[in-house]
Amino acid sequence: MRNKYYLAFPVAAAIAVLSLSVASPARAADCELKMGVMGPLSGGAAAWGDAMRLGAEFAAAEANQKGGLKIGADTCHVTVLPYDSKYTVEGAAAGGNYFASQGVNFIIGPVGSPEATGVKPVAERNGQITFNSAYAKDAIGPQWPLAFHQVVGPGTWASPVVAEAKKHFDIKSVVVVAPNDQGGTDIASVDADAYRAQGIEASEEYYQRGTTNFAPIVARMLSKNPDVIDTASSPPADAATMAKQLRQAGFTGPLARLGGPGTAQILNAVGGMKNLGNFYWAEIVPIDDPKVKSLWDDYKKVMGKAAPNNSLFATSVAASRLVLKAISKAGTQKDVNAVRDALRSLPVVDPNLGKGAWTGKETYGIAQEMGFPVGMGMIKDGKNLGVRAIDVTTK
Amino acid sequence: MTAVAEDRFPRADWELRIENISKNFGGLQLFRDLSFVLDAGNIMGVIGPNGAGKTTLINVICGQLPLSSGKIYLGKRDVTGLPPHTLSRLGLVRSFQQTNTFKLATVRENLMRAMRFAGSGPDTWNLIDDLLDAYELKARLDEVSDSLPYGLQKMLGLLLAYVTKPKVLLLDEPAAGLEQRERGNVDRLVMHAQENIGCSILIIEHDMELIRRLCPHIIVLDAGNVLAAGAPDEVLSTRSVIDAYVGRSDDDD
Amino acid sequence: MGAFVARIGRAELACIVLSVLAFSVPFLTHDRLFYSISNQIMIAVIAAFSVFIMLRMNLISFAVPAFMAIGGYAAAIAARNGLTDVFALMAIAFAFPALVALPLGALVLRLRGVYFVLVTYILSEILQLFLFETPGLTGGSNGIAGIPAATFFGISLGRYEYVLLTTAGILLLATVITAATTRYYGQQFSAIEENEVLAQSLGLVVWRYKVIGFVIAGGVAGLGGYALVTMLLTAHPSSFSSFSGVSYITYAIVGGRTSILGPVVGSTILVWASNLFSSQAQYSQGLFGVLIVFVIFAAKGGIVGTAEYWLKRWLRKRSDPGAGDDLAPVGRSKDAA
Amino acid sequence: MNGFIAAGIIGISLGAQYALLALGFTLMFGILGVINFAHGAFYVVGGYFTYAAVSWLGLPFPAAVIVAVLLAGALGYVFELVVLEPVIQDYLATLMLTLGFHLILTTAILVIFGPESPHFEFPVSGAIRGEGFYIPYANLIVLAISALAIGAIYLIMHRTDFGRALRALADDRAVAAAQGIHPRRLFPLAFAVATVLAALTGALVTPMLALAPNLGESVLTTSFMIVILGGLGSIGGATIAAFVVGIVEAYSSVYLGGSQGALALFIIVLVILVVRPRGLFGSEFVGH
Repeated sequence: MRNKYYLAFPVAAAIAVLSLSVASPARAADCELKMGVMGPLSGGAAAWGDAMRLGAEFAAAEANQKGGLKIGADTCHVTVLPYDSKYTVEGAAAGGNYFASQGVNFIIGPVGSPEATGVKPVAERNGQITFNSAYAKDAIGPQWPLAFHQVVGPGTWASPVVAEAKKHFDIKSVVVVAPNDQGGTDIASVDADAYRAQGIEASEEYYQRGTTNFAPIVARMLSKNPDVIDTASSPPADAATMAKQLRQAGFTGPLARLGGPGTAQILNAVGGMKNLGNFYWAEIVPIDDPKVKSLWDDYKKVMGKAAPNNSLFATSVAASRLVLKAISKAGTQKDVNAVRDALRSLPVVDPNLGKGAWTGKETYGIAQEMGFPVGMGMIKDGKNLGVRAIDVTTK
Repeated sequence: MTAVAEDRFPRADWELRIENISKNFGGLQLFRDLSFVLDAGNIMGVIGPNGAGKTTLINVICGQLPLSSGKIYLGKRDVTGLPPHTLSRLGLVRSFQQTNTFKLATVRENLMRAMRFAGSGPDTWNLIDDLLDAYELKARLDEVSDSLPYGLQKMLGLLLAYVTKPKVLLLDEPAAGLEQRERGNVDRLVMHAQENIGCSILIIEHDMELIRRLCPHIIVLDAGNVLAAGAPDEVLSTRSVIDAYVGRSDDDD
Repeated sequence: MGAFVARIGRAELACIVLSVLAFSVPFLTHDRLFYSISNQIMIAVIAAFSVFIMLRMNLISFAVPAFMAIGGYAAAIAARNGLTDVFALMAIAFAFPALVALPLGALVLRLRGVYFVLVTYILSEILQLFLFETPGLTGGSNGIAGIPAATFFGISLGRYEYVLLTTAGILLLATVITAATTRYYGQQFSAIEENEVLAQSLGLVVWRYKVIGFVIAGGVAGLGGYALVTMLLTAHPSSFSSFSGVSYITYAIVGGRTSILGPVVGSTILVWASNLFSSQAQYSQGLFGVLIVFVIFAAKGGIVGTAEYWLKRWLRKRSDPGAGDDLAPVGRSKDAA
Repeated sequence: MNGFIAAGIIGISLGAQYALLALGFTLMFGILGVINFAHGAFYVVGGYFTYAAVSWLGLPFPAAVIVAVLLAGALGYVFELVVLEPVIQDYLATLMLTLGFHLILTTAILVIFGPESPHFEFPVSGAIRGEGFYIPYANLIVLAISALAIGAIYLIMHRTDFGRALRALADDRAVAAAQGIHPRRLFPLAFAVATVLAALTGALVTPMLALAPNLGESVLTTSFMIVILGGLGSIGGATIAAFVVGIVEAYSSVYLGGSQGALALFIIVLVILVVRPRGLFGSEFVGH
């Protein structure tokens, strides 16, 4: 079906006449539930897209192991369709339409802020539920009733995490540094506000995306001699380089990372716990929790290969499970609004992530954020204190 | 504007005056304090061994390369440092040694472009009509110039410069790469130009015979200096000139 | 009729017909993917036209995304401030980048072609930084979202079908402008392309035509930017990344720089292909690279140039066998104008 | 004040890296007339080859660098000989081909090594510390190597027949060919030399900073700015321009911040270009 389709395009588009291939959009044969998953599957952020994809595929496999998903009268086989939205606005917008033409109404993802910006209006127009993990200030909102959020945004967790950090470290001033694009500013500014809310003097520093040598930025940050430097949502490689160059430049204060993963890389870069000294970071999920840990083992059992080393995988699984549950509850995969209502009414519980709630009313103006406890990791005086769970669902 | 009236008596501003010009490339000096005059309506030959800076001379006269110092006059007018297109519009036009046509265009398009860019009217077709015949280009007007034999491409290149109806025409080795039998075509064009628009002509050439035939007056360049000047026969027999040529390889500079 | 065709040019006429046919897309199908891909293709064609205009003078411009951004943002800001008439927005999207291109071209086009290439590459980088540094005007890194739909004599063009019609309209305009420019200045452009030095020494004021081309190319790119913004309902910096300029150049060159059909064919095939690769995940870029190398390596003059060449050979062969070998490998369609 | 000195030192060490990087790029343009869009990719390749040689073959770092750089050079040689040579005269074609090669190389690395940047350390750590400034030893090593490379290239170009032949080709290919110099034999070598320089930069710099498949583009942009500034094809120009860019980048990002700093740098380059269209040291001979 799809191939016939694509073969039609060069000719078709060239003449902009496609009378031959006015093939009606794909309809699921017998009972099949197609779930879409989109994210960057190529390029620098590919690791995230893959985590998102594998999460959805795992949830689908789970459902199929139980003989399929009950939807109304019949039991359906769940298949997952990936799409590479390339971390761009266009990519995600095109993805939304691609899924529409494949009859896919439920999309896990996209991953990043530009993608969310691109897909939201399109998905709304196509009547598709999306479940993005972007940290954008408008990742979801009342004007997009079909857009859900699978991670707790910094607007929700930053304050409690900073409050916790303040208990362990002496923080009077902080510099928050991130790249000069949406992925950077949306988190760094929120982090900075959270610090200020805790009575900490915070300044923001934005570097040119693609910078490889941070020595000048480091010099600039140190000239403000802050107690803490927070690399927020800088890409892991950048954060690692900065950490290395900061320590090299003789900065001994705590490093922070509220908004992105990459602890392992930072440890490697600076050369182990000793040199890192003091460090605290936010995790999408409390990865040291045994229940959460077991998810990675379950994946290996079901899929027969190791799960991706990226905690977005966990939320992707949870989100996919919720969506499947909602479809089953609504008893239809055609009526998207019914599924949305079912989703809203479902309790936010997950065998691995535990109990949560629908959050986001305060931050985004709509309670469609899948609010599970987040994790906060800490390294103090060269000793790893592990990742503790921080409950954010009270908000 | 160069659509010059067909009067047989060249005006004063058809004279090219070079006043002690110098040209350096980085450290290397190609010529120093070079001066000469091409009288209105005359033909002058410039010869010299390779590396003597002959082509560079044309390049600076036509504004393709900046001068290091010195002045260039077209008649009374100081044209030093003007861009090539302005000089061309003033009537100072050159031909090129190689790749001297618009390769993908037909012969007709080539000539039409030259007339159009120079602003010489469509009546120019009549001017070159007999030349087109002589060169057997008439039949090939709609062939892509790149597909012409080298000899004809070369002549087309000369024609392009000619149809701009220049006051001063500079020919950069017009005979280079031509068979002996083809070289008469160059003579024909030069004569034609003399008779029909009476422009002044400067010829750079290695072919001494051709120089002898066409040029009543020549100058010899060596290492950027005028080695000798005068009528071809006496100049070419002077010792220094002969020395200058001994043991020099003979290809373009 | 024949004279009429010759006057406009076969390829040019074909392009205009194609962009008129583009209006039919929404009436042929309701398939979203087809909508989305034809929409992308139309935008790509416009952008590739902008590249093509400069290519006609042997200049490669990486600044296309920059001018697209200027046009797109200008239209978006105007729309946000209540100006929604589609024709007014098109005018703005064309005029603003053209105005920016004028002084810029006068400066940059004094330089040799290669410098022009590198400078235009840097221009698009500068624009990205400029967008980031002016959040008040351009929304900074978040861009401008929630742009009101344009209106056509008061009718809102919000529905996807109408968006496609709008894009088709923009495409038609861009095609006519490009065709007119490259035809009207055809002899000058070709002269510059084939032998700039000769053209200049014959009296052609080369830089003037380069600037004219650059200004119009800027305007055309601006139209493309507006089409892109219309499709996405958002003006976002990442839509105008400097590397996207590379794709547009690829479309134009792979399609073939010797005819205005080149950008059309190149954009169509490559945009379609990259959509195909998108579900092939992370190999997409690499396959793209292979495609570029192959076409440039195996088919000089791009797809159209090569097709034209073989067609001509074949016709020659038929008219009189034995002839047809003396054709230049890159044949340009030669209509007696 | 200390900040001022520190910034200066940072600028110089940036300059050293940029000089090494831009040298190959400017050579390639000066001699072959090729704008090499794959230059950044070769930088990345140099880094990954070295990484592989260290962590897979267990070679000591210096040996790994040599192996990696030679491999990259061979890759460049073959690429020029097989793909570029046939169309070497057409700068648009070569531009597109190198661009395509950039995409291919980048993807190949992504597929082979994955998107995550691997753990890759420069063997020498530590730094000289002074009153308000510090110089990592690694930077000094790069500075030294870059100085050596520049000197070596200069000698090759001016003291050896190979170099003279290359310069002849750069000045006028037709004349050089007429004098019995064979581009077909020399160009692949020249290309290889240029890729070796790019790969060497990558091999030395990525372990000091970070190694990732997508570094190529920003590296490319930097090279562009430097050669524009220095004048295409001019070795001395590129060297000086590299230090100018490094120092300007350092001061502008220290005093204006990363984003505005970059903007300032770009604009300075543009202004200089408008004032001196051929760049600071562009010669009239080189370039096509």
